[in-house]
Amino acid sequence: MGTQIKNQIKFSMLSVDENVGFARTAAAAFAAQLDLTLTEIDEIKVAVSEAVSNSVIHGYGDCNDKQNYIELIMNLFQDKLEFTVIDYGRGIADIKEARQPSFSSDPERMGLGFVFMDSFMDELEVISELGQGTTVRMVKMLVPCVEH
Amino acid sequence: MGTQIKNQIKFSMLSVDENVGFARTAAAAFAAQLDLTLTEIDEIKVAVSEAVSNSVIHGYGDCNDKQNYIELIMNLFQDKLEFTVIDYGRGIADIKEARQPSFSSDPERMGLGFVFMDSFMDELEVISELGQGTTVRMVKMLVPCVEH
Amino acid sequence: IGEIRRFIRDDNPVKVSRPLKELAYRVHKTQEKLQGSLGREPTITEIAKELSLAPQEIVSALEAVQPQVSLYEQAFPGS
Ligand SMILES: Nc1ncnc2c1ncn2[C@@H]1O[C@H](COP(=O)(O)OP(=O)(O)O)[C@@H](O)[C@H]1O
Ligand SMILES: Nc1ncnc2c1ncn2[C@@H]1O[C@H](COP(=O)(O)OP(=O)(O)O)[C@@H](O)[C@H]1O
Ligand SMILES: [Mg+2]
Ligand SMILES: [Mg+2]
Repeated sequence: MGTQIKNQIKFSMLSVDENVGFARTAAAAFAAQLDLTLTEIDEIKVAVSEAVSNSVIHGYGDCNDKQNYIELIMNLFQDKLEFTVIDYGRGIADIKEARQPSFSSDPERMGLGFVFMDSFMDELEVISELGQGTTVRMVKMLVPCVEH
Repeated sequence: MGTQIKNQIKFSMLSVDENVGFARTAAAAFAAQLDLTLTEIDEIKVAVSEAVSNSVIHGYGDCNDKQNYIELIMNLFQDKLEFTVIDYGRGIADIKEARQPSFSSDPERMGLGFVFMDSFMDELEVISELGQGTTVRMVKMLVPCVEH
Repeated sequence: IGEIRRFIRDDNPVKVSRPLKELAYRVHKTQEKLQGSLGREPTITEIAKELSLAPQEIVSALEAVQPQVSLYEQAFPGS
Protein backbone atom coordinates (compact mmCIF):
# COMPACT_ATOMS: atom_id res chain seq x y z
CA MET A 1 0.00 0.00 0.00
CA GLY A 2 2.87 2.36 0.80
CA THR A 3 3.82 2.60 -2.86
CA GLN A 4 0.45 3.69 -4.19
CA ILE A 5 0.40 7.34 -5.24
CA LYS A 6 -2.27 9.35 -3.46
CA ASN A 7 -1.48 12.66 -5.09
CA GLN A 8 0.94 13.90 -7.68
CA ILE A 9 1.87 17.30 -9.05
CA LYS A 10 4.58 17.66 -11.65
CA PHE A 11 5.86 20.93 -12.89
CA SER A 12 8.38 22.41 -15.14
CA MET A 13 9.65 25.95 -14.65
CA LEU A 14 12.17 28.21 -16.31
CA SER A 15 15.52 28.27 -14.55
CA VAL A 16 15.33 31.81 -13.18
CA ASP A 17 15.95 33.11 -9.65
CA GLU A 18 12.28 34.04 -9.12
CA ASN A 19 11.30 30.40 -9.42
CA VAL A 20 13.33 29.28 -6.43
CA GLY A 21 10.88 31.18 -4.23
CA PHE A 22 8.02 29.85 -6.29
CA ALA A 23 9.16 26.22 -5.85
CA ARG A 24 9.49 26.80 -2.13
CA THR A 25 5.91 28.04 -1.86
CA ALA A 26 4.67 25.22 -4.09
CA ALA A 27 6.36 22.58 -1.93
CA ALA A 28 4.81 24.11 1.19
CA ALA A 29 1.39 24.22 -0.47
CA PHE A 30 1.67 20.57 -1.46
CA ALA A 31 2.76 19.59 2.05
CA ALA A 32 -0.12 21.62 3.50
CA GLN A 33 -2.60 18.89 2.53
CA LEU A 34 -1.05 16.89 5.39
CA ASP A 35 -1.19 17.50 9.08
CA LEU A 36 2.44 18.59 9.48
CA THR A 37 3.94 21.03 11.94
CA LEU A 38 5.22 24.41 10.77
CA THR A 39 8.73 23.19 11.51
CA GLU A 40 8.31 20.18 9.26
CA ILE A 41 6.92 22.37 6.49
CA ASP A 42 9.83 24.78 6.93
CA GLU A 43 12.29 21.92 6.61
CA ILE A 44 10.65 20.78 3.39
CA LYS A 45 10.71 24.34 2.04
CA VAL A 46 14.40 24.72 2.77
CA ALA A 47 15.34 21.31 1.32
CA VAL A 48 13.35 21.83 -1.89
CA SER A 49 14.55 25.37 -2.43
CA GLU A 50 18.18 24.33 -1.86
CA ALA A 51 17.81 21.68 -4.57
CA VAL A 52 16.12 24.06 -7.00
CA SER A 53 18.61 26.84 -6.37
CA ASN A 54 21.45 24.37 -7.02
CA SER A 55 19.90 23.64 -10.41
CA VAL A 56 19.61 27.34 -11.22
CA ILE A 57 23.06 28.30 -9.91
CA HIS A 58 25.23 25.28 -10.58
CA GLY A 59 23.26 23.18 -13.06
CA TYR A 60 22.57 25.90 -15.59
CA GLY A 61 25.02 28.36 -14.07
CA ASP A 62 26.63 30.45 -16.74
CA CYS A 63 24.44 29.40 -19.64
CA ASN A 64 22.36 32.51 -19.88
CA ASP A 65 19.99 30.78 -22.24
CA LYS A 66 16.64 31.54 -20.63
CA GLN A 67 15.06 28.41 -22.08
CA ASN A 68 16.53 26.08 -19.45
CA TYR A 69 13.88 24.15 -17.57
CA ILE A 70 13.85 22.59 -14.12
CA GLU A 71 11.33 19.90 -13.23
CA LEU A 72 9.88 19.37 -9.79
CA ILE A 73 7.81 16.25 -9.15
CA MET A 74 5.90 16.05 -5.89
CA ASN A 75 4.39 12.71 -4.90
CA LEU A 76 2.29 11.85 -1.89
CA PHE A 77 2.23 8.21 -0.81
CA GLN A 78 0.47 6.67 2.15
CA ASP A 79 3.53 6.94 4.31
CA LYS A 80 5.77 9.55 2.70
CA LEU A 81 6.18 12.72 0.68
CA GLU A 82 8.66 12.60 -2.19
CA PHE A 83 10.18 15.56 -4.02
CA THR A 84 12.31 15.11 -7.12
CA VAL A 85 14.19 18.01 -8.69
CA ILE A 86 15.61 17.47 -12.19
CA ASP A 87 17.82 19.66 -14.33
CA TYR A 88 19.50 19.01 -17.66
CA GLY A 89 22.53 21.14 -16.91
CA ARG A 90 26.22 20.54 -16.43
CA GLY A 91 26.03 17.68 -13.94
CA ILE A 92 28.26 16.85 -10.97
CA ALA A 93 31.66 15.22 -11.50
CA ASP A 94 32.10 13.80 -7.99
CA ILE A 95 28.81 13.40 -6.12
CA LYS A 96 30.43 12.16 -2.92
CA GLU A 97 32.65 15.22 -2.74
CA ALA A 98 29.74 17.56 -3.60
CA ARG A 99 27.72 16.19 -0.67
CA GLN A 100 30.47 16.87 1.88
CA PRO A 101 29.63 19.60 4.39
CA SER A 102 31.18 22.91 3.34
CA PHE A 103 32.19 21.67 -0.08
CA SER A 104 31.37 24.14 -2.81
CA SER A 105 32.81 24.58 -6.27
CA ASP A 106 32.26 28.30 -5.72
CA PRO A 107 34.53 29.86 -3.05
CA GLU A 108 31.88 32.50 -2.35
CA ARG A 109 29.30 29.90 -1.28
CA MET A 110 28.75 28.03 1.98
CA GLY A 111 28.50 24.51 0.58
CA LEU A 112 25.66 23.63 2.94
CA GLY A 113 22.84 22.91 0.49
CA PHE A 114 23.24 19.13 0.51
CA VAL A 115 23.75 19.17 4.27
CA PHE A 116 20.35 20.83 4.70
CA MET A 117 18.66 18.40 2.33
CA ASP A 118 20.28 15.51 4.14
CA SER A 119 19.36 16.59 7.64
CA PHE A 120 15.86 17.87 6.93
CA MET A 121 14.72 14.93 4.83
CA ASP A 122 14.68 11.22 5.67
CA GLU A 123 16.17 10.09 2.37
CA LEU A 124 18.34 11.86 -0.17
CA GLU A 125 19.42 10.40 -3.48
CA VAL A 126 21.57 12.26 -6.00
CA ILE A 127 21.99 11.01 -9.55
CA SER A 128 24.11 13.01 -11.94
CA GLU A 129 26.05 12.72 -15.13
CA LEU A 130 28.46 15.31 -16.48
CA GLY A 131 26.93 17.29 -19.29
CA GLN A 132 23.59 15.48 -18.89
CA GLY A 133 22.11 16.89 -15.72
CA THR A 134 21.25 16.14 -12.13
CA THR A 135 18.34 14.50 -10.33
CA VAL A 136 17.84 14.99 -6.60
CA ARG A 137 15.19 12.85 -4.92
CA MET A 138 14.19 13.60 -1.33
CA VAL A 139 11.77 11.77 0.92
CA LYS A 140 10.04 12.94 4.08
CA MET A 141 8.51 10.04 6.00
CA LEU A 142 5.06 10.68 7.46
CA VAL A 143 4.38 9.78 11.04
CA PRO A 144 1.21 7.70 11.30
CA CYS A 145 -1.69 9.73 12.71
CA VAL A 146 -1.84 7.77 15.97
CA GLU A 147 1.45 9.29 17.02
CA HIS A 148 0.14 12.86 16.82
CA MET B 1 8.18 42.69 -27.35
CA GLY B 2 4.89 42.07 -25.58
CA THR B 3 4.78 38.51 -26.83
CA GLN B 4 8.13 37.41 -25.45
CA ILE B 5 7.81 35.04 -22.50
CA LYS B 6 9.58 36.33 -19.39
CA ASN B 7 8.69 33.42 -17.15
CA GLN B 8 6.80 30.17 -17.55
CA ILE B 9 5.68 27.40 -15.21
CA LYS B 10 3.72 24.40 -16.47
CA PHE B 11 1.96 22.00 -14.13
CA SER B 12 0.31 18.70 -14.45
CA MET B 13 -1.66 17.61 -11.41
CA LEU B 14 -4.02 14.81 -10.49
CA SER B 15 -7.66 15.81 -10.64
CA VAL B 16 -8.40 15.71 -6.91
CA ASP B 17 -10.08 18.30 -4.67
CA GLU B 18 -6.88 19.06 -2.76
CA ASN B 19 -5.27 20.36 -5.91
CA VAL B 20 -7.79 23.16 -6.38
CA GLY B 21 -6.28 24.79 -3.31
CA PHE B 22 -2.82 23.98 -4.57
CA ALA B 23 -3.50 25.65 -7.93
CA ARG B 24 -4.84 28.69 -6.13
CA THR B 25 -1.65 29.04 -4.10
CA ALA B 26 0.51 28.39 -7.16
CA ALA B 27 -1.25 31.15 -9.09
CA ALA B 28 -0.76 33.57 -6.19
CA ALA B 29 2.88 32.56 -5.82
CA PHE B 30 3.48 33.12 -9.53
CA ALA B 31 1.72 36.49 -9.45
CA ALA B 32 3.78 37.51 -6.41
CA GLN B 33 6.81 38.13 -8.62
CA LEU B 34 4.93 41.19 -9.89
CA ASP B 35 4.06 44.37 -8.14
CA LEU B 36 0.33 43.66 -7.79
CA THR B 37 -2.04 44.57 -5.00
CA LEU B 38 -3.46 41.89 -2.71
CA THR B 39 -6.86 42.50 -4.31
CA GLU B 40 -5.48 41.78 -7.77
CA ILE B 41 -3.78 38.65 -6.48
CA ASP B 42 -7.04 37.55 -4.84
CA GLU B 43 -8.89 37.99 -8.11
CA ILE B 44 -6.34 35.86 -9.93
CA LYS B 45 -6.62 33.20 -7.22
CA VAL B 46 -10.39 33.05 -7.52
CA ALA B 47 -10.36 32.94 -11.33
CA VAL B 48 -7.75 30.18 -11.52
CA SER B 49 -9.32 28.09 -8.80
CA GLU B 50 -12.76 28.36 -10.45
CA ALA B 51 -11.29 27.04 -13.70
CA VAL B 52 -9.45 24.19 -11.97
CA SER B 53 -12.44 23.23 -9.85
CA ASN B 54 -14.58 23.13 -13.00
CA SER B 55 -12.16 20.63 -14.47
CA VAL B 56 -12.27 18.50 -11.32
CA ILE B 57 -16.04 18.70 -10.84
CA HIS B 58 -17.46 18.93 -14.35
CA GLY B 59 -14.61 17.85 -16.63
CA TYR B 60 -13.77 14.60 -14.87
CA GLY B 61 -16.87 14.60 -12.69
CA ASP B 62 -18.07 11.08 -12.16
CA CYS B 63 -15.06 9.28 -13.54
CA ASN B 64 -13.50 8.20 -10.29
CA ASP B 65 -10.38 7.14 -12.09
CA LYS B 66 -7.70 8.87 -10.03
CA GLN B 67 -5.35 9.03 -12.99
CA ASN B 68 -7.05 12.07 -14.56
CA TYR B 69 -4.67 14.97 -15.02
CA ILE B 70 -5.26 18.71 -15.21
CA GLU B 71 -2.68 21.02 -16.72
CA LEU B 72 -2.06 24.57 -15.59
CA ILE B 73 0.26 26.76 -17.64
CA MET B 74 1.29 30.12 -16.23
CA ASN B 75 3.03 32.59 -18.52
CA LEU B 76 4.43 36.00 -17.75
CA PHE B 77 4.82 38.39 -20.66
CA GLN B 78 6.04 41.96 -20.58
CA ASP B 79 2.52 43.32 -20.37
CA LYS B 80 0.33 40.47 -19.12
CA LEU B 81 -0.06 37.33 -17.04
CA GLU B 82 -1.69 34.37 -18.76
CA PHE B 83 -3.18 31.28 -17.10
CA THR B 84 -4.34 28.28 -19.12
CA VAL B 85 -6.23 25.39 -17.53
CA ILE B 86 -6.62 22.20 -19.59
CA ASP B 87 -8.54 19.01 -18.91
CA TYR B 88 -9.20 15.97 -21.07
CA GLY B 89 -12.63 15.30 -19.62
CA ARG B 90 -16.15 15.35 -20.91
CA GLY B 91 -16.13 18.77 -22.58
CA ILE B 92 -18.86 21.40 -22.85
CA ALA B 93 -21.71 21.00 -25.35
CA ASP B 94 -22.76 24.63 -25.52
CA ILE B 95 -20.05 27.04 -24.41
CA LYS B 96 -22.18 30.15 -24.81
CA GLU B 97 -24.85 28.73 -22.53
CA ALA B 98 -22.25 27.52 -20.01
CA ARG B 99 -20.82 31.04 -19.73
CA GLN B 100 -24.21 32.62 -18.92
CA PRO B 101 -24.51 33.96 -15.36
CA SER B 102 -26.28 31.45 -13.12
CA PHE B 103 -26.15 28.65 -15.68
CA SER B 104 -25.09 25.35 -14.18
CA SER B 105 -25.65 21.80 -15.34
CA ASP B 106 -25.89 20.92 -11.66
CA PRO B 107 -28.98 22.32 -9.88
CA GLU B 108 -27.05 22.38 -6.59
CA ARG B 109 -24.45 24.79 -7.94
CA MET B 110 -24.43 28.56 -8.37
CA GLY B 111 -23.27 28.76 -11.96
CA LEU B 112 -21.00 31.71 -11.23
CA GLY B 113 -17.58 30.28 -12.03
CA PHE B 114 -17.35 31.71 -15.53
CA VAL B 115 -18.78 35.00 -14.31
CA PHE B 116 -15.92 35.31 -11.81
CA MET B 117 -13.32 34.42 -14.40
CA ASP B 118 -14.84 36.94 -16.78
CA SER B 119 -15.03 39.82 -14.34
CA PHE B 120 -11.70 39.25 -12.57
CA MET B 121 -9.62 38.75 -15.70
CA ASP B 122 -9.18 40.98 -18.74
CA GLU B 123 -9.58 38.19 -21.29
CA LEU B 124 -11.31 34.82 -21.12
CA GLU B 125 -11.25 32.23 -23.88
CA VAL B 126 -12.98 28.85 -23.61
CA ILE B 127 -12.30 26.06 -26.09
CA SER B 128 -14.04 22.75 -25.63
CA GLU B 129 -15.02 19.63 -27.49
CA LEU B 130 -17.41 16.99 -26.20
CA GLY B 131 -15.57 13.93 -25.02
CA GLN B 132 -12.20 15.56 -25.68
CA GLY B 133 -11.82 18.14 -22.95
CA THR B 134 -11.78 21.82 -22.18
CA THR B 135 -9.19 24.59 -22.32
CA VAL B 136 -9.73 27.86 -20.45
CA ARG B 137 -7.27 30.68 -21.12
CA MET B 138 -7.34 33.79 -18.94
CA VAL B 139 -5.30 36.97 -19.19
CA LYS B 140 -4.63 39.67 -16.62
CA MET B 141 -3.17 42.80 -18.19
CA LEU B 142 -0.35 44.47 -16.27
CA VAL B 143 -0.40 48.17 -15.65
CA PRO B 144 2.91 49.78 -16.67
CA CYS B 145 5.06 50.74 -13.68
CA VAL B 146 4.77 54.49 -14.32
CA GLU B 147 1.20 54.39 -13.14
CA HIS B 148 2.14 53.17 -9.68
CA ILE C 1 20.45 20.09 13.44
CA GLY C 2 20.23 22.84 16.05
CA GLU C 3 23.35 24.26 14.47
CA ILE C 4 21.70 24.28 11.08
CA ARG C 5 18.52 25.89 12.39
CA ARG C 6 20.54 28.65 13.95
CA PHE C 7 22.41 29.15 10.71
CA ILE C 8 19.17 29.51 8.79
CA ARG C 9 17.86 32.01 11.25
CA ASP C 10 21.01 34.10 11.29
CA ASP C 11 21.45 33.93 7.58
CA ASN C 12 17.98 34.78 6.48
CA PRO C 13 15.30 36.17 8.76
CA VAL C 14 12.72 35.49 6.03
CA LYS C 15 12.95 31.80 6.78
CA VAL C 16 12.12 32.06 10.46
CA SER C 17 8.87 30.29 11.10
CA ARG C 18 6.30 32.44 12.82
CA PRO C 19 2.79 31.50 13.57
CA LEU C 20 1.22 32.14 10.20
CA LYS C 21 -1.96 33.53 11.66
CA GLU C 22 -0.10 36.30 13.39
CA LEU C 23 1.80 37.00 10.21
CA ALA C 24 -1.39 37.19 8.15
CA TYR C 25 -2.78 39.61 10.70
CA ARG C 26 0.30 41.80 10.40
CA VAL C 27 0.01 41.70 6.61
CA HIS C 28 -3.53 43.05 6.82
CA LYS C 29 -2.55 45.69 9.38
CA THR C 30 0.34 46.81 7.18
CA GLN C 31 -1.93 46.92 4.17
CA GLU C 32 -4.31 49.23 6.01
CA LYS C 33 -1.50 51.43 7.26
CA LEU C 34 0.05 51.82 3.80
CA GLN C 35 -3.35 52.38 2.26
CA GLY C 36 -3.70 55.34 4.59
CA SER C 37 -0.27 56.82 3.93
CA LEU C 38 -0.20 56.21 0.17
CA GLY C 39 -3.82 57.05 -0.52
CA ARG C 40 -4.12 53.94 -2.69
CA GLU C 41 -3.92 50.20 -2.26
CA PRO C 42 -0.31 49.13 -1.62
CA THR C 43 1.30 46.45 -3.76
CA ILE C 44 2.51 43.13 -2.39
CA THR C 45 6.10 44.33 -2.88
CA GLU C 46 5.46 47.40 -0.75
CA ILE C 47 3.86 45.33 2.00
CA ALA C 48 6.71 42.82 1.84
CA LYS C 49 9.31 45.57 2.13
CA GLU C 50 7.53 47.17 5.09
CA LEU C 51 7.54 43.82 6.91
CA SER C 52 11.05 42.81 5.74
CA LEU C 53 9.65 39.67 4.18
CA ALA C 54 9.72 38.10 0.75
CA PRO C 55 6.48 38.45 -1.28
CA GLN C 56 6.32 34.63 -1.34
CA GLU C 57 6.10 34.58 2.46
CA ILE C 58 3.12 36.90 2.30
CA VAL C 59 1.41 34.58 -0.16
CA SER C 60 2.05 31.61 2.14
CA ALA C 61 0.75 33.40 5.20
CA LEU C 62 -2.44 34.54 3.49
CA GLU C 63 -3.02 31.09 2.01
CA ALA C 64 -2.54 29.39 5.34
CA VAL C 65 -5.34 31.38 6.91
CA GLN C 66 -7.58 31.33 3.84
CA PRO C 67 -10.98 30.65 5.37
CA GLN C 68 -13.00 28.00 3.63
CA VAL C 69 -15.66 30.50 2.65
CA SER C 70 -18.11 29.54 -0.03
CA LEU C 71 -18.09 31.46 -3.26
CA TYR C 72 -21.48 32.78 -2.39
CA GLU C 73 -20.05 34.50 0.66
CA GLN C 74 -17.19 35.85 -1.41
CA ALA C 75 -19.56 37.23 -4.01
CA PHE C 76 -22.14 38.64 -1.64
CA PRO C 77 -20.40 39.42 1.64
CA GLY C 78 -22.73 40.04 4.52
CA SER C 79 -25.78 38.52 2.90
N1 LIG D 1 22.21 20.69 -9.83
C1 LIG D 1 23.54 20.77 -9.80
N2 LIG D 1 24.27 20.81 -10.95
C2 LIG D 1 25.61 20.89 -10.93
N3 LIG D 1 26.35 20.94 -9.81
C3 LIG D 1 25.71 20.89 -8.62
C4 LIG D 1 24.29 20.82 -8.56
N4 LIG D 1 23.93 20.78 -7.26
C5 LIG D 1 25.07 20.85 -6.56
N5 LIG D 1 26.15 20.91 -7.36
C6 LIG D 1 27.57 20.96 -6.92
O1 LIG D 1 27.65 20.54 -5.57
C7 LIG D 1 28.27 21.56 -4.78
C8 LIG D 1 27.69 21.56 -3.39
O2 LIG D 1 26.32 22.00 -3.38
P1 LIG D 1 25.72 22.65 -2.07
O3 LIG D 1 25.94 21.71 -0.94
O4 LIG D 1 24.33 23.04 -2.34
O5 LIG D 1 26.61 23.93 -1.81
P2 LIG D 1 26.65 25.35 -2.57
O6 LIG D 1 25.39 25.47 -3.39
O7 LIG D 1 26.71 26.35 -1.47
O8 LIG D 1 27.87 25.33 -3.44
C9 LIG D 1 28.07 22.83 -5.56
O9 LIG D 1 29.05 23.80 -5.23
C10 LIG D 1 28.18 22.36 -6.99
O10 LIG D 1 29.51 22.24 -7.38
N1 LIG E 1 -14.01 21.93 -17.48
C1 LIG E 1 -15.33 21.70 -17.74
N2 LIG E 1 -15.71 20.52 -18.28
C2 LIG E 1 -17.03 20.28 -18.54
N3 LIG E 1 -18.02 21.16 -18.28
C3 LIG E 1 -17.69 22.34 -17.75
C4 LIG E 1 -16.34 22.68 -17.45
N4 LIG E 1 -16.33 23.92 -16.93
C5 LIG E 1 -17.61 24.35 -16.91
N5 LIG E 1 -18.45 23.41 -17.40
C6 LIG E 1 -19.91 23.54 -17.57
O1 LIG E 1 -20.23 24.92 -17.48
C7 LIG E 1 -21.19 25.13 -16.44
C8 LIG E 1 -20.99 26.50 -15.80
O2 LIG E 1 -19.78 26.55 -15.08
P1 LIG E 1 -19.64 27.57 -13.88
O3 LIG E 1 -19.97 28.93 -14.39
O4 LIG E 1 -18.29 27.41 -13.27
O5 LIG E 1 -20.77 27.15 -12.85
P2 LIG E 1 -20.84 25.90 -11.86
O6 LIG E 1 -19.47 25.30 -11.71
O7 LIG E 1 -21.34 26.46 -10.57
O8 LIG E 1 -21.79 24.91 -12.47
C9 LIG E 1 -21.02 23.96 -15.51
O9 LIG E 1 -22.19 23.72 -14.77
C10 LIG E 1 -20.68 22.83 -16.47
O10 LIG E 1 -21.84 22.28 -17.05
MG1 LIG F 1 23.52 24.92 -2.89
MG1 LIG G 1 -17.71 26.30 -11.58
